[in-house]
Amino acid sequence: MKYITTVNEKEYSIEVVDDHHVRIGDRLIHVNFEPVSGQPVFSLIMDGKSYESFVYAGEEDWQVLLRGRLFQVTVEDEREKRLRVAAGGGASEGGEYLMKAPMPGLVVAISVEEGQDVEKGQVLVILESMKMQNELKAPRAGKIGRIRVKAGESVEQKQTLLSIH
Amino acid sequence: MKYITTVNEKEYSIEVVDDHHVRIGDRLIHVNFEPVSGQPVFSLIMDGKSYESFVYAGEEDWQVLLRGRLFQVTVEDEREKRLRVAAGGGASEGGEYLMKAPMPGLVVAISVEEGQDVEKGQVLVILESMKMQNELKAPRAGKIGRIRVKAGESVEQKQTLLSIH
Amino acid sequence: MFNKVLIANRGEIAVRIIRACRELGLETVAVFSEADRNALHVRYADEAYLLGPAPSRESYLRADKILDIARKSGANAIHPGYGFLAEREDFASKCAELGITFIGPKPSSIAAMGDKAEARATVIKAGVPVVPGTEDVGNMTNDDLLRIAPSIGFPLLIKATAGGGGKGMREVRSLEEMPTLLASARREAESAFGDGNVYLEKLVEGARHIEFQIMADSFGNVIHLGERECSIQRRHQKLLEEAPSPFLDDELRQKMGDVAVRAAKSVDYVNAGTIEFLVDKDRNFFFLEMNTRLQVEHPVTEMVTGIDIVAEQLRVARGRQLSYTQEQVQFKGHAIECRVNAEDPFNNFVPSTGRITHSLIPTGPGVRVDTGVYPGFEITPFYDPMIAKLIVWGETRAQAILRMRRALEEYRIVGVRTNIPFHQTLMDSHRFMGGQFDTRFVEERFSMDDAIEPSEANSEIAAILATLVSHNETERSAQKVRRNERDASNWKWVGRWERMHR
Amino acid sequence: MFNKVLIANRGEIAVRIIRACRELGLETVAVFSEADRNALHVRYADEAYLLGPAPSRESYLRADKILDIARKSGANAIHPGYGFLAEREDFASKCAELGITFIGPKPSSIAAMGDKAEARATVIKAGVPVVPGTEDVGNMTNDDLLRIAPSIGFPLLIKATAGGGGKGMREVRSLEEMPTLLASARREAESAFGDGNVYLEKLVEGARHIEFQIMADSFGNVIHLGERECSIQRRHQKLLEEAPSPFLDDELRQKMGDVAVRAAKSVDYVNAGTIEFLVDKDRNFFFLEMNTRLQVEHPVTEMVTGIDIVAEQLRVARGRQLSYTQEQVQFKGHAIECRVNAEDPFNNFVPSTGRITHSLIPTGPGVRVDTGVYPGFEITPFYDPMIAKLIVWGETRAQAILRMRRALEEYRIVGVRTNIPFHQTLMDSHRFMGGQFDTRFVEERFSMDDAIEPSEANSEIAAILATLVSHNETERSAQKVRRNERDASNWKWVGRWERMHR
Repeated sequence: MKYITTVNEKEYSIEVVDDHHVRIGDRLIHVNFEPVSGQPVFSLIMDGKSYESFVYAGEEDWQVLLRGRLFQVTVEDEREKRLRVAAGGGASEGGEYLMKAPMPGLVVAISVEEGQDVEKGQVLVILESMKMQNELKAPRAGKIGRIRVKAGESVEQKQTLLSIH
Repeated sequence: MKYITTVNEKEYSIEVVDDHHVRIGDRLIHVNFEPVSGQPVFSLIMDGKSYESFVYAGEEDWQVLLRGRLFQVTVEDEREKRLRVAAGGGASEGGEYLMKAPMPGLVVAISVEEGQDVEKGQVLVILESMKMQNELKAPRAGKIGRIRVKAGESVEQKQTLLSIH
Repeated sequence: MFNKVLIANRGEIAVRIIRACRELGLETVAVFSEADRNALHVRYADEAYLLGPAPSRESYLRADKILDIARKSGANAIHPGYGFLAEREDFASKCAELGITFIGPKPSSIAAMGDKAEARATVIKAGVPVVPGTEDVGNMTNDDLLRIAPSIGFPLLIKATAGGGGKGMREVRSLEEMPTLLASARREAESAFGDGNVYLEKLVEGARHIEFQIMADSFGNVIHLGERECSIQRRHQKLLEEAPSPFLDDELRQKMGDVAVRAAKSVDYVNAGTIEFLVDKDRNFFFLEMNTRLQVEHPVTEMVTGIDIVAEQLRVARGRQLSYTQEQVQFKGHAIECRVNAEDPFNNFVPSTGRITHSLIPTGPGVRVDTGVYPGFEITPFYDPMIAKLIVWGETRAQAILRMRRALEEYRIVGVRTNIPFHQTLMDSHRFMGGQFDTRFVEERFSMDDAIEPSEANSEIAAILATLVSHNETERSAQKVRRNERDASNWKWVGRWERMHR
Repeated sequence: MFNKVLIANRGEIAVRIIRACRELGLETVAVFSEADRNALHVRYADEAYLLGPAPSRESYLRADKILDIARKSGANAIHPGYGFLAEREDFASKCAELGITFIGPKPSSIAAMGDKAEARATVIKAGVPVVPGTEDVGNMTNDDLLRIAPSIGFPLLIKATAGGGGKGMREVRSLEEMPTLLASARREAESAFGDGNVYLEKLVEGARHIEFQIMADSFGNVIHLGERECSIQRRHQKLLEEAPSPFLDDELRQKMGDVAVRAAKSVDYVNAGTIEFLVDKDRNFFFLEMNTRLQVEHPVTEMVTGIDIVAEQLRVARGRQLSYTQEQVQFKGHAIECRVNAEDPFNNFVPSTGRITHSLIPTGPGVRVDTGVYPGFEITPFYDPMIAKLIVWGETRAQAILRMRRALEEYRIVGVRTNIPFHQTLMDSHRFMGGQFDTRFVEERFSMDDAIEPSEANSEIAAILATLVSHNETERSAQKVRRNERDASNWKWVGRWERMHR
């Protein structure tokens, strides 16, 4: 199977040849790849070098934590890549943005009202978690849509708090 | 549910009243009992005292490892107890004894032959495991039945090595 | 003399105290919230009692329930750890009334030092230099504070009177932004300490945070165990501490140590405490506050002195003399502590919660880990995000950094994100290696991206790793589909059966 | 000067050496058998190469393959750890031929000390007292040995010439039983070392096993780092070591230390080594053998001296002088090491294999764990059963024992049985606490049953625990049956369908 893998805008053409070989560009490399203890931790021995890494599935990409550095990696097979290029490649920038709670916690305050115009970086919600107050800021300018939580309410991780149009 | 539980020939009458109470003899005790991390390790808070213990299922009993001491415990409900008492209680002493490998390893030597009379404590098999040679001895006197392995052979844990009649 | 100690705390510090008690043959009583039934401190203690629901205010801050449990269990001493009730004069007094030994200073010392404004006044009298700021005792209104602020000068700090750990602290650059910041500081202080009072202090720029560990017994002996360098902070939260400070020489150490001892004596201090100083670029030092309790970062002092501070706390609380004179305190080598927090350093340090599914703790020579978590334990949003302290010792600072590097690389915690990569990046930073940093370093002159440019080779390896994981995942789900097809055969069979019988 | 080290070993010692290399900035190359693909030393090293199938003879004993890998990877030094190739003169010579630094003594020293009979002859010349025994060099036939035995006198010991760790050792009480024991000793020695040669030694009764750690550089400097007490043994396998020995006073320590240095000098020793002595009740001491390598129990010496022995090995091998003179070696406090073996102390110490499903490592002040295993790792029957070393330090022996007790109680390893309960029982034994033991203590005067009688209360708790587990198990399987009933509903539905269409 052939993949186009992208790290920091650099593309790698990687073919998984069999269980113990990958071809990257035109180099054929011996790999010995094992998950550790059934966790999202992987041990890779490649041409004798030993690496260990966390590999997490993100929503659209993979997060690879290697030697203290985080790499955002997208992996597409050739068909996926063609489809995306044909579609024009643009992720929708304009539509509605749903602000979700990044962690479970207690809504301490909501600093905006429905219909209010906000600027990028403006504080919208204060969420208390682990005894720290966290300011959730607008990722872009827009108008506040529906606010779905009240101050004093407990929220779960990923629960939608409000929307920005 | 009521149980007769035996430790070192001492019998305890224990009733599991509900999730948080047991009655032992005529004392009603508050218990808070939790497995730890899905392992055969259990945390018990009983009348405020905190205990932690390994509890392993043996073939006929439970092995409880508590503060460095091992307790062999049998637990029977009242029906089981009546049945066992009715049956005369005697575990078969006379029949065939199957010597099984206590661990995986390599059979280094078999010191007896089929049909040979052996005494209790006589070395029957030498099994090498973890670079140690382990002598497996006759648990009682008898005559060697079939020998099912050969020197030089690798065996799995609990694999039958030979029988004594 | 007490023989059973109730530990009014949770997490790593509760475990730390239980260990010290056990090593001295003292019985231990744990208390726990509903979220902590399976916490390590509950598992390790001789006794354990439920306090109440998860929120601290309904559990670990419930002094009444804790004192009830002490009475019920026969605990005749209470160790408060840090945070929660550790610096509450009323709690220490209540213990005294009930004949329970509070393992810490006298209530009067807590009161004197706990109110930061009063503390300043007290040590000034003892000739200890302080940072300029509000000299008045607590309860100042916003109007008072806004009026006084210009005379102190900007930038300044709003600090919680009952505070500690950066909670309820705000930096103010101008009078205009002050009202909003006052409100949020009071709100945070109220939530963290149940006390919304604040005061003002001049912000010493380019300063280092250096603190001295104090030990005192009830015979009037007061010694210090040297300093800790705590300038590596983010949002006024310490992230890394080391001993000794790379900034002090023996002369300044002795001078500051003497002042620290004097400050402690000014409030008749007993037991362990910490005098925090700010030290400016020109080596002027100012008293900041005294923490009248065991400090999170006490292990770095233990590593360089060989003194078990918690054991010494227990001995002193039992009425013994200090085991050491000032001359007997010897320093050897260098120690560093990294606070491992459940927070994502690649996503603005947002707290991370969840169940720990796996962990691998670095071990070996010169490495110590103090933690209260283990695989299977759930990190909840109710408490502090610090889940472990990784402490190393080396013969020199350079060796300690190298050892910390290898220990951080070995450490695996799976299930929550941690700030371990932050510490790894810090260890690679030339300014940190050179000891050139102040309390603003992390926020202003450090970034997760800038330490060492990710090499081309590493990014290729990341690409290969992600590709292999993605490939295996696709293969596995393909197999699942095939298995489901087989599972669906019952229904196919039903279909066939139907046709057969039609 | 080398910069890349191949570690020709596995398990905790390979991990220990990798750590030391990393802390000195040296690159590391691991080798592994098919059973060890996921072992910690493979995960922690910079590079890793497969040696072959699981049995040692096809992997870790394959000197040829290891040297190939050194060449291929560019490793210009090899650390052999202990066991496997550590005391093979031919391997050390081969390294020298290939220009690879062997991190250990010269081949000639290994040869002189490795052949136990030659070693005796050598040290006798240097005026070192030895245990009476066969003076002749190896290759003695059974007939020779049977002839000589009576002149040494019974009881005596058969020992493997290439030996170590009690393998190939047998105790002989009479001439009659000697032929059988000779055969089994030779068989075990052949299997463990590839060399079936044995020799005889008088059995010193009531003796203690006390050894001295030696460090020597290539400039002729030889020092000792004090002694280790290793009398707690079972079947000639050490189970627990401590430093210092409760049996020595300063005078005897200095005398034995001097003799140990002299013994090392007699073979021009370089790098780390250990001189083992037997000490009888009257404090006479006899040279037993020299281990020309890093010792399993080196951490107790590290804990009391603060010296990192493996780092010092690496420095000396890089041609540096020793970092310490004899006068600079200072001893502080007391350290104890318990070897944690995968074996069942309640079932005649039979080895236990299986996958480790969970572990909780004791941590905190003064505790160190050296291990190569982790949850998810499989303990196979191919290698030594030692899976971890638990080491503690205390200011006094009593404090170290108390600390060891709490650490043992905290330690959880699930998936294999371990001898932790043995160590717990030992820590409770009055003879151990009193320091009153010799090498026969564990086998002859200690039992898992006799330390402290299990209290009535504990046996009631065990009864309740077993009852609750059994009850919950029964409940759960009842629920499973009910769930299966629901799962069967598809088939009920098929039946209904059939009836409907009939």
